Amino acid sequence: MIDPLAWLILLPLTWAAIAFLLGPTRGGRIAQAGIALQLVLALWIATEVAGGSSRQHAAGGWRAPLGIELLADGLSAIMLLLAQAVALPLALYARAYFTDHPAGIRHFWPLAGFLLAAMNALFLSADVFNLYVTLELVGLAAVGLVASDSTAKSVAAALRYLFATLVGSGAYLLGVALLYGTYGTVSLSELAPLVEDAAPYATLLAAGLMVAGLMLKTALFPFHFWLPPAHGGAPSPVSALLSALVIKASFYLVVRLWLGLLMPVAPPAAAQLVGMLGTAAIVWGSVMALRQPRLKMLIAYSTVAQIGYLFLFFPLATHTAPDAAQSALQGAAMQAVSHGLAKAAMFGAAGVVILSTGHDQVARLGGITSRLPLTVFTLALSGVTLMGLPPSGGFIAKWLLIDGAISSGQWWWVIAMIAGGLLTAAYVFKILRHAFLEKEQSATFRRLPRMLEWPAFALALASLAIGLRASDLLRVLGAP
Amino acid sequence: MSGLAFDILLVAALLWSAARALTAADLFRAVVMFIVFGLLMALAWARLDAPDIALAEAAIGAGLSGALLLDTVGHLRAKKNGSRQ
Amino acid sequence: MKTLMRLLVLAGCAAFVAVAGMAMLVLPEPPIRLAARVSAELGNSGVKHPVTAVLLNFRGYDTLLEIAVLLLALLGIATAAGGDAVTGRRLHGNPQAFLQSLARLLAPLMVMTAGYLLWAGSHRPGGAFQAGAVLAAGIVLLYLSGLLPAPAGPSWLLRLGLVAGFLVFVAVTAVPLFSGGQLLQYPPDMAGALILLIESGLTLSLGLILAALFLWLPDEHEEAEE
Amino acid sequence: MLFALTGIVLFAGGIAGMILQSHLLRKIMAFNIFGSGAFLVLVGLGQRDGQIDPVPQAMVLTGIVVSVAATALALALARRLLNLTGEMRFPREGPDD
Repeated sequence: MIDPLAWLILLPLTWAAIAFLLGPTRGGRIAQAGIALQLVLALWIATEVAGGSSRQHAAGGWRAPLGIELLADGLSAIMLLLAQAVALPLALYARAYFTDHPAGIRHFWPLAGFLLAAMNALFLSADVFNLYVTLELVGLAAVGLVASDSTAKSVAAALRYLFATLVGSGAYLLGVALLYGTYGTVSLSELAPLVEDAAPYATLLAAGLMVAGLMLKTALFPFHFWLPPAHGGAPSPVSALLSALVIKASFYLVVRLWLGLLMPVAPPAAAQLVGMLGTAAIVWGSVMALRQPRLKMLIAYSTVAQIGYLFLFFPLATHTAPDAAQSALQGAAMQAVSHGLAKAAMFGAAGVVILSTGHDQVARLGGITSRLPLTVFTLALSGVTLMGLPPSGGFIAKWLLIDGAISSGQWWWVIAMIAGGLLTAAYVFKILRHAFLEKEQSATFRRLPRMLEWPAFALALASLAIGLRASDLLRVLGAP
Repeated sequence: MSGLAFDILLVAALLWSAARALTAADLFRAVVMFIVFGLLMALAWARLDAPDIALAEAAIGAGLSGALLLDTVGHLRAKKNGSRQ
Repeated sequence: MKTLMRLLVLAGCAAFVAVAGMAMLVLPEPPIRLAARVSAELGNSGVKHPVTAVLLNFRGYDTLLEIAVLLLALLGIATAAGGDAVTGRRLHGNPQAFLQSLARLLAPLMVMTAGYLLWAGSHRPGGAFQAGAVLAAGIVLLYLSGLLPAPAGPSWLLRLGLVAGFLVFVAVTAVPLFSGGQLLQYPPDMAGALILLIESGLTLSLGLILAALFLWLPDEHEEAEE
Repeated sequence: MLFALTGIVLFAGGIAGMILQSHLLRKIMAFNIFGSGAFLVLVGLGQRDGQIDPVPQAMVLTGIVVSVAATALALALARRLLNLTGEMRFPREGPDD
C-alpha cells in the first residue's frame, strides 16, 4: 500500500513544488507537515530494518540491471532517520528565524524540499548513475540555499561551492562512465560481484575518480577551501542544514561505494592516505577554528575538523579484522549522527545570537549568559558532543573509533583522536569563556520568539541523549 | 576508411576548438569557439549513432548555453563601457 | 610560482590522460549487455524508440530527478537575481519591425515543430527535451521582439506552468504506489499513453523553464537596494 | 573508441582550465568541456564494439540537461557577483569584518 521508500522521495518533491506555488508563508506550513510525515516514514524503515528485513524497490517495476533499484539497509536507514530528525526542528527554527529576519526566505522552502528529496533519494539509491543525478540535485540545492541572501559575500561563496561541487560530480561521472564501459551495468548489486572477480586498471581508476570527487564534495582536507565561507556566510538555518546533513550525504556515498564495491580493489596505502588527510583535517580545522573572530566561521571550521574523524573509518576498516571494521563503521555512523545533531544545534544557537545582538563576534559575546541562557546551554551541550565527553553521542563515536584503531593495531590514529579532542575543547571553551563574561556597556539584546531557541536546544539535547540510546541505533546499523 | 579519416579530422577540430575556447585571449572569441565546440560535439554524437543527443546538444548544449554565454559577454561589455563613461 | 603551478597542473592532467588512455585500451569485453535487454523489453515499454524507452520507462526515475534539477537551477537563479520579485531582463530600445514580423512568422512554426518533435519521440529521435528547447527558443524570440510582455514577477499562473510538467510526472510516478505497484510502474497497455502525457506536460514546462533560465538572468540596471 | 579517448583528453583539459583560469566565464566553459568529455567516454566506451547502446545515450541526455541547469545557475551567480563587485572573478579573501 504505502511504500515508505518511494514516499520518502516523492513527498518532499511534491511539497517542494507546492511550496514554490504557494509562496513562503503557506509554503512553510506545508513543509513542516511534510517533514513530520517523512520522519514517521524514516522511523518505520528503521524499525523494519532493525527487525532484520531490508527493503527493496524497483523503480518502474524493472529490476536491475535494466531498471533502477532502491534499497534501504542499516546504513541508509540511519542516514534517513538523521536527515528527517534534523530537518524537523530546523523547519520550526527556520520559520521563526525568517519571520524575524526575512532576507533569504523567498525560495527557502522549495529549495529545502528539493534538498531533502535529493538526500533521501541518495541514501536509497543502488545505482551509480542515479546516484550521480542525486548528487547534482543535492549540490545545486545547497548552492541555491547558500546564495539565498544574495549579498556579494554569499554569492561568491555559493559560486565557489558550485564550482567545487561540479568538479566533484564531474570526476564521479567519469568514474561511472569507466565502470559502465568495463562492466556494462551501473547497478550496485550487479557490479559488486563483477568487481570482486576481475578488476582491470579502469576499475581502479574509476574508484580513484569517484572517491576523490566525493572527498571534494565532503570538503575533506585539503579540499575544504570552499566550506567555511559557504557554511559560515549563509543564513543560519541554511548553515545548519548544510553542515549537519549535506556533507554527510557525500560521505555516506563514499562509505557505501567503499564497502559495497571498491574495497576489494582498494590498496591499503590508499586507505592510510585517506586517514592521514582526516588527521590533517582534524588538526587544521581545529586550529583555524580557534583563530576565528566570528562565531559562525568558528563553527564552520569546526565542521572541517569533525569531518576528519569520519574519514578515520577508512584505514580502520580496510583489510582489517572483521570486529575492527565493525567498530569503525559503527564509530563513523555514530560520529555522523551526533555531529549532525550537535552542529545543527550550534548553528541554530549562533543564529539566535545574531538575531538578538546583531553580530556574532566571539569577543563580544559577554552577557549572553544572562540574556540567552538557553542558547548558551545549547552551545555548551553541543560542545560536549563535539569534544566527545561522556555520555554524549560523540563520546560513543570516538570510543568506537579508538576501539577499532586498537583492535586493528593502528594505535597512531588514537593519538590523532585524543589530540583532536583537546583542540576541540580549546575552541569550545573559547566560546563559553567569552559567553560568561560580564555584559559590555554598549551591548543590546532583542527579545526573540520562543520557537527560535527551543528547536536548537532540542537538537543539542538529542546529540547528548543519542549516546544513551546508542545500542538502539547500532542495532539498526548492524542488521544485514 | 573515409569514415575514419573524417572522425580523425572531427576529433582534431574538437580538441582545437576546446583548447581555443579555454585559452583565447579575447573573451568574445573564446565564447564563439565554445559554440563551435558545441556544434562539433553535435556532429560527433551523430557519428556515434546518437541522433537524440546530437539534437539535444545542438539545441541545448550549443544553442542555449551559447546564448547564455554570449549574452553574458554582451552584458560584461556594456558594464565595462558604462563604468568608463 | 604561478608558472610552476601551471606546469604541475598540466603535467598532472597529461599523466592522467596517459594512464586513463592505457586503461581504456586494454579493457576486456563487458560481461553485461544492456542494449540486448533493452531491445528484448522494448515491446513492453509502450514506445518504439529505444532511447525514449530508457529515458521515460526503464530509467524514467532518473528523468524525474533531472526535471527537479532544472527547477532547482531556476530557483537558484531567481534567488540570485535578488530583490523582492524577479523583474527579469528589460528590453533596451524598440525592437526593429522586421524582428517582429519574423517572430510572427516563426512562432507558429516553432510551436508546430515542437509538437512534431514531441510526437516523433515515441518512434524516432526527438521527444520532450528537444521539443521543449524549440518552444523555449520561440518564447525568447517573442519576448525579444516585444510581442510578449515582460513577466512582471513570476505570477501564480507562470509558476503553475513552470511546475505543471513536474507535478504531472510526480503524479504518474505516485499513482501505481496506491495499488501496491512500484513507483513509475506503468500498466503495460497504458504505457504509451502515459509516456505521452508526461512528455506533453514536460514539453510545456521545459519550454517555460528553459526560456526562464535565459530571461531571468540578473540584469545590470536593477540594483537599487543596498 | 577514438571518441572515448578524445573524451579523456577533453576531461583533463577542462579540469586544468577550471583550476588555472580565474575568469568566471572561462571556468564555466571549462566545466562544460570536461562535462562533454565525460559524456563522450560514457557513450564512446559503451559502444566501443560499434553496436548502438541506448542506455548510455539516455544517460548523456540526462547529463546534458543537468549541465545546462548548472551552467545557467553559475552564470546567474556570476552576473550577480559582477553587479555587486564589478568583477567577474572571485574577490580576494579579505579579513572578516
